[in-house]
Amino acid sequence: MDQAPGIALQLLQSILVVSAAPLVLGWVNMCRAWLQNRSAPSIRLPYYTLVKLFHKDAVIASTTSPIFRVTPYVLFGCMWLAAGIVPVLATDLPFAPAADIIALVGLFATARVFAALAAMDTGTSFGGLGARREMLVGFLAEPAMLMTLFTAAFISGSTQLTTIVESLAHREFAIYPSLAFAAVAFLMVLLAENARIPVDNPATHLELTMLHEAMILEYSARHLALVEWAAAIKLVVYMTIGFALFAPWGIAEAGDWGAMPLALAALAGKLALAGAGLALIETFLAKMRLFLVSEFLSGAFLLAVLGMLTHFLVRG
Amino acid sequence: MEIALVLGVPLAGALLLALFGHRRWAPEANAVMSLGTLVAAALLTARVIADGPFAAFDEQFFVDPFNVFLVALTAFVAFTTTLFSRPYMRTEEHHKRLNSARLRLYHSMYQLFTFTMLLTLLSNNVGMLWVAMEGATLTTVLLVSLYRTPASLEAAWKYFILCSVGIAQALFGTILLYFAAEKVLGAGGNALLWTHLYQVRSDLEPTVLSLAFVFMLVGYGTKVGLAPLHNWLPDAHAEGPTPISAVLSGLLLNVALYAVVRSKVLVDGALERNFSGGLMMGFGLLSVVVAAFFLSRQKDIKRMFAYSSIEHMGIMTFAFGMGGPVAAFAGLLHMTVHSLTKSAIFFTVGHASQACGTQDMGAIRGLIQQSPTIGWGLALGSLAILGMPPFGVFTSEFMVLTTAMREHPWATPFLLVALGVAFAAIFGKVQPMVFGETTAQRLPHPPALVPVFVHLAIVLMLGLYIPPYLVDWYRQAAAFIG
Amino acid sequence: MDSPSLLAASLAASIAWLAIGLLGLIPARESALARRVLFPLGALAGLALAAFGAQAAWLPSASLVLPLGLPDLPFHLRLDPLAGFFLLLLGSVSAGVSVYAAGYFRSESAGRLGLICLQYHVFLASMAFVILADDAYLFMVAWETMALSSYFLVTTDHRLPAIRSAGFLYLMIAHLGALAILLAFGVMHGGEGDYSFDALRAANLSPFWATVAFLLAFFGFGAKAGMIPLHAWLPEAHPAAPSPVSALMSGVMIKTAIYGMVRVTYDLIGGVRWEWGMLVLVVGAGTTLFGVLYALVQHDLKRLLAYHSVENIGIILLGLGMSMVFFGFGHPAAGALGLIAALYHTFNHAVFKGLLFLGAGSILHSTGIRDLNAMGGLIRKMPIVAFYFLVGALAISALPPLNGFVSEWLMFQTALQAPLLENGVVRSLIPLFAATLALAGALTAMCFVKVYGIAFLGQPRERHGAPPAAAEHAGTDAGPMERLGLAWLAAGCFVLGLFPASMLLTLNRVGASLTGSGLSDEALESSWLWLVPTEPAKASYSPIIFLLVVVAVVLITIRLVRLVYHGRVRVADPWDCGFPEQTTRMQDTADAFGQAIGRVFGPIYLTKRHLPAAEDAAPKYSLRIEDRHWHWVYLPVARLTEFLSEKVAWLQRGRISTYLLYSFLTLIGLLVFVR
Amino acid sequence: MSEPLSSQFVNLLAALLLLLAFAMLSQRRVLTLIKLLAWQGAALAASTAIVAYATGQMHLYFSAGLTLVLKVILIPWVLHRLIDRLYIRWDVETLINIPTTMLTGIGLAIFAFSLATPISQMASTITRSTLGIALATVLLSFLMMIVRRKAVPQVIGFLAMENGLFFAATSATYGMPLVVELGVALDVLVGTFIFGIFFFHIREQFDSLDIRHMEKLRED
Repeated sequence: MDQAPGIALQLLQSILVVSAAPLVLGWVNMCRAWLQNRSAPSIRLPYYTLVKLFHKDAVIASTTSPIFRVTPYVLFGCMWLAAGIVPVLATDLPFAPAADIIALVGLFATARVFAALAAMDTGTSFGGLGARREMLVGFLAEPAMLMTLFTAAFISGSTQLTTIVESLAHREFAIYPSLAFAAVAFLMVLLAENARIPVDNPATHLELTMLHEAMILEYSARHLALVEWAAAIKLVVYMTIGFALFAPWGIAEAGDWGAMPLALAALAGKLALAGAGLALIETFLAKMRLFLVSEFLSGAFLLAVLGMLTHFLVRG
Repeated sequence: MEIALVLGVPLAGALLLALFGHRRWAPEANAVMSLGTLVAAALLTARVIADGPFAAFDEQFFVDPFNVFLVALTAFVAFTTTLFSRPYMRTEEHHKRLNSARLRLYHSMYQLFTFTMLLTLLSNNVGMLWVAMEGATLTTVLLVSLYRTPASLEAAWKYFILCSVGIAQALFGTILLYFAAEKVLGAGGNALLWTHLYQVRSDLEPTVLSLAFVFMLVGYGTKVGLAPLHNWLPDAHAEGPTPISAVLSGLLLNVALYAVVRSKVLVDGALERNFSGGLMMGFGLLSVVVAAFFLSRQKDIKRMFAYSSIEHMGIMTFAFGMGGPVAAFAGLLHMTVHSLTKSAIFFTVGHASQACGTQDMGAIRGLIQQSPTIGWGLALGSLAILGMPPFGVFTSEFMVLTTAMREHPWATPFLLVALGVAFAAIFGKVQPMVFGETTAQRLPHPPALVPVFVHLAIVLMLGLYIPPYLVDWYRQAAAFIG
Repeated sequence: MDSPSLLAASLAASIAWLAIGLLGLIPARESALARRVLFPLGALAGLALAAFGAQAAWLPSASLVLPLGLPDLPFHLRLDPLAGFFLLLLGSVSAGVSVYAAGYFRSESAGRLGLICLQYHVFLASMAFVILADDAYLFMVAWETMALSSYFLVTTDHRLPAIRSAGFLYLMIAHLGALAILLAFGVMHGGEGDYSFDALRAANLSPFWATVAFLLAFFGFGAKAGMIPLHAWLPEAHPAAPSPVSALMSGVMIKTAIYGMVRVTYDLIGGVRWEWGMLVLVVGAGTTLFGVLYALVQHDLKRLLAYHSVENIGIILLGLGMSMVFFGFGHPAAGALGLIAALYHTFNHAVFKGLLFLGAGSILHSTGIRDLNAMGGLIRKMPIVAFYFLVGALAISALPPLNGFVSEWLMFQTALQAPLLENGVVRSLIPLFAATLALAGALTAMCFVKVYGIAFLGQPRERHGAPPAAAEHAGTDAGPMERLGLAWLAAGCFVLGLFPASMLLTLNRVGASLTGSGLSDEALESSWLWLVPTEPAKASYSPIIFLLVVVAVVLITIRLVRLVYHGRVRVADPWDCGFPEQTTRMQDTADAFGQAIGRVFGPIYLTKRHLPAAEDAAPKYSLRIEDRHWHWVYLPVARLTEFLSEKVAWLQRGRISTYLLYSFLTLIGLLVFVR
Repeated sequence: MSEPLSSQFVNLLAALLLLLAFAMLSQRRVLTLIKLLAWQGAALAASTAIVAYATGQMHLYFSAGLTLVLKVILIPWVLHRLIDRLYIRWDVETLINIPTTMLTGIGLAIFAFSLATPISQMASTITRSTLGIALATVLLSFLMMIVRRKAVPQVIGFLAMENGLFFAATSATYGMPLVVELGVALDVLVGTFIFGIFFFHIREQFDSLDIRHMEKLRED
């Protein structure tokens, strides 16, 4: 059982991401509050919220079908799985070959489709509206994400995230213009996919603007808790994907247990930086009109494709 | 002996029906005489299969694979048409469109027309061939004007003038042929006998023959309905009684094409370059294209199928023009299947227009509901004539198109466009007639649809399987057409 | 069995279909014979055919000559791995559809059902013969018989003018395509009049004629497949046909066009050129995007599905095109991968599109409506159909771990081989096509969220004040036979999605038999659990593990939640942000869902919108979105034809002197020519 | 004069035939047209008889007799009766004016001569130089049919064309075999009768023999 350490690591890593996700969310909220000159809530506030929600009675809309009740679990499960695939701490992940970057994108797509279906399941005006808007964001964000990942895949010649990370981390330092394009595109996708300003505002329930929140209006208690938690995991997973592609330094190699503390520290540092950056972006930008979102994301898609083309053009 | 029988039965029928054609049993008598002709033709065919080609009556008549197959086809379609004509003409009488005197004319002339066609086919004398062909015009011209309506008179007049003038050119061509042959064969009867001409064809004077061919092509081509000599054809088909349209399209055009092909064989022997083939391909292609574009403008159902006949005669002419064993085979096969399919279509068209009381396609609707057999007959017949497999028309078109692609690729775009346009035109018009809510009434006499389905069944069979003896037959004829 | 006996058995199964069809004509007082006996028998024949085909893919090819057909060209039959694969597709999909049809046609009269039975089985048999044919003539006969029988099936409800015109358009385009294919065979001739495929294979074409043959074949098969701009018949004909027939047409028939393309390009012409591949890619990309974008704005369920068929044909073409480019540049391993991806997607689409059309059929049967705007909440009335439809919807949206994802994954892997190419322009274009594919995949997901959300979820919608049609009529879920058919195809989605490795090996064999080259050895050595197109370090995917982990994680989550959660649940009216007076009309409609896309991709659509004025007493909003191709391609062609026929009519002005003049001038002209 | 007298006679008659053809082309009156047709027939019969005499071919005598009976007597008589019964004696209208027609006719005659010259040089008959004239007659009659507006002159044009054909047969080859000649003659006779029947039917339906009434069947 030479794979046993790998399996253990994989479990450990996914549990780490899942459990730390609300913390990252709390950190982002804290930073934002600081930047906006408000007094910051506790960094543990997301945990309190989850605990509170888990103890409430669930209210289920009478109009819904089983899809509505299954969806939170599916969302949570998908995100958990994603957390297991991305090399957060180390590249030695025995299950990673089961799903490469394309499957990862597919996993996010599955989660999105279920979320949208659940929203439509309620048969309310806001549910449909949210689902429609979410899919409108998704149909551009998803290919942009895929193209970003492809840029990295072309550079490293593989669609395995672990291989990509190993290849990117161990190449002698070189500036990849294509990766620069990809990074910008990825950032835009990250904002859109995680319902962040300027695409969406996670802090509002204003019917004219809300996207993600409109979808989960009918959820309560444990369902809501799972949905929110899944959203937090998603944010962390996206961040770690970003680290893997654009800042793969510090991720431990296969079997190198000694590098683990360093990897952990590097991860913490990167997450802290990224959270702060996110808060900065959210502070400086304003939310866009809905139809500007499609332009914003078309831009992301275009940049990602351009990045891919640049790879070929620059190479030869 | 069989030849005498083949020619004698319809002639006797003509005489008999000239006397009794107005009686109640005349339609049956008509059918019986045609059946007799068919039996005689079958005997003749059997003899040719057994003994091979032969000539008779001082070599004035002869039979070879080429004409015996057309004789059989002619006798067969002439017979099935009488079966169709029986309820059709009775219904016409019932509707007071015809009286008994006209029916007598009709029955008698029908037999005489069969006779002239058979005479054309069997005659070994190129001059007699001309005479019989002109006779075929004369016998049908009164049938076209049978209803005595202004339109039918106009159609008949045009038919008469154009075909007579056309065929007069063919006589000039025949004279030139005789002129050339006389030098080789000497004056007298032998110089016009096709069998003799065929033997000496390479010795005939090329200049004269090329001129002769031009005259014969224009002459007989008028009867074939080659564009731009085709103008009589749609009128005559649309205004005559439907059985006559069926035999005109199914048989007379074939017979005229037969005459053209016979001339071509002689000319090809005399000339080095493929002069006749080129002309025929040109005319064929022009007819196909012109007819296709005419099709989409039609309102009258019979007129539309008349244009379709022009199109198909064009395809055959093109095929014979290309020459070679495959194309000639295809041409012969196309003659057969077109004749069967087109007559079947005219049978259903006849009943359909009687059931709806009009030939206007805009007023014929939903046949399949009133009478599924008429509706299916028309639908399947039209699809067959449009070259839809597994019907036999496709078989010959397959051979023509592939051969054309191989040997004359320049021609295929025209064929492609024409076939496409024709399909859109005919099918676009037939579909609403067959489907939808019906406008049809019950017919006073039950329609004769057995011939329709027999024809279509044969055509279907030819699309999937051509019996070996038929293949031999076609091959021998094709080898000889070259 | 060895391959000759497999061929004979396949032939027997095809003939059995014909015989079953003819049995349908036996006059019966009740439709029970056809429903209870004939259609299930047809399904059995389909299963048998699928089994034979699956075996044949692993055996050397076998041929057979029947004493039918043309004198010089008797019917040739051949069963090789490619044909075997398509027989497998045809047999397995048709088995499900036939079983379903046995339950579906329950309200037809005996006479009509007999006719449908005949046409249906002739349709099936002709498709089998298309696949088995080994000469141009039999191929064409089977090809056109297929068109003809399906035409009659499409026009089953011929009293509706829309259905008649759909049928006309369908047969028209099919016939034009067939003529082009026929000419392509004509170009490929090998020797005097020999059009057996062996002769065509042996023929040595110059690059010019090979390209002509390819273009003709591409046009002809493309017309049947539904690539733009020849797709116009597809969204008309598929909705018009009875649903099992739509399922067969969309699932199998248009795949025979893919078969034809592969057969002609790789096998008969041979020597694939990369320029052809680029053409296929460009057309494929256009077809993909166009299909999905038009699907998004449809509100007729079957029409929407039909546009998705257009899209999926585009995706298959993308795979084929990439394969041709790679082969053309001499990279057989990548080329084989592209071919495999295309064929895999062919099968996948057959299965899930069949499933979706059958699901649509059940809805139509149960509620009598096809308009999404009038549906809603069907999941409560027909939960079983809803479940199967969900499977189909997830599969077509290319979500893991179902089958649609596998083939798209393979396509992406093919595109990622682009660095192999030497030609810089082509190399940088290939990723663009991958981007197209990604975009189309996401749009498809959006579209099926719309379909599923609107049809099955939410509440029944009111339509123009009338009582909700869906609620009123929808009483029943699908019957047992229908369920069996749906379950069969849904199982197919799972099997093809979860066990792709064995299919990959089969398809590798198909590709190798056609082109002589297959995937790398490393790719073939991996175990059945893993899908490895090139080498394990580069890319791999294991749907089983994927599924197991997802299921495990979800179960663990549920277990964990149970640990902390007390489990109390209250059912209440939806909250909806506290808005009072909710009615079902306030739900999103299909049009509303498409409207956003209509705005983003505005210029692609020809939108005719009517907005009510402010003071309008009876305000009415209408939106019609038309296919631009009508105005770009079809109407100009129709007008040109009309113009020409007007000019030609000038020949026939009724005046006899003019006619005589024609004869005269012809004569004089020819005489001048002769001199 | 190297040519024999009979040949010269035939040439003279041929010239007469051509002249008559031109005369018919320019003639406006129906009755005169019929007379001209009869004269043409007579010239044809005479030339056939001369050739028969010169070459001693018996069947040509027969042919000459047939022509005389049919084309000089029977058909003109039938036509006469017809126009008497139908009261059509008035002038004939043409579609194109007569000078233009004549000019075209001259062009046609020249064309026919140039076409026939190489062929007639191959012929061994004494009448060979008349083949061009025969062809010219045929083409002129054709032209006449095209430009005439009434049914009767059209038929006369057709009959004149038949005359030209007969003349061609005699001049090029001393006539066709007898059986063919008989057949052709029968056809012409039956055809004339049918034309006659048609005149009555047309008259009955349209009250006129003007073929402008018969332009209804057309594509529009």
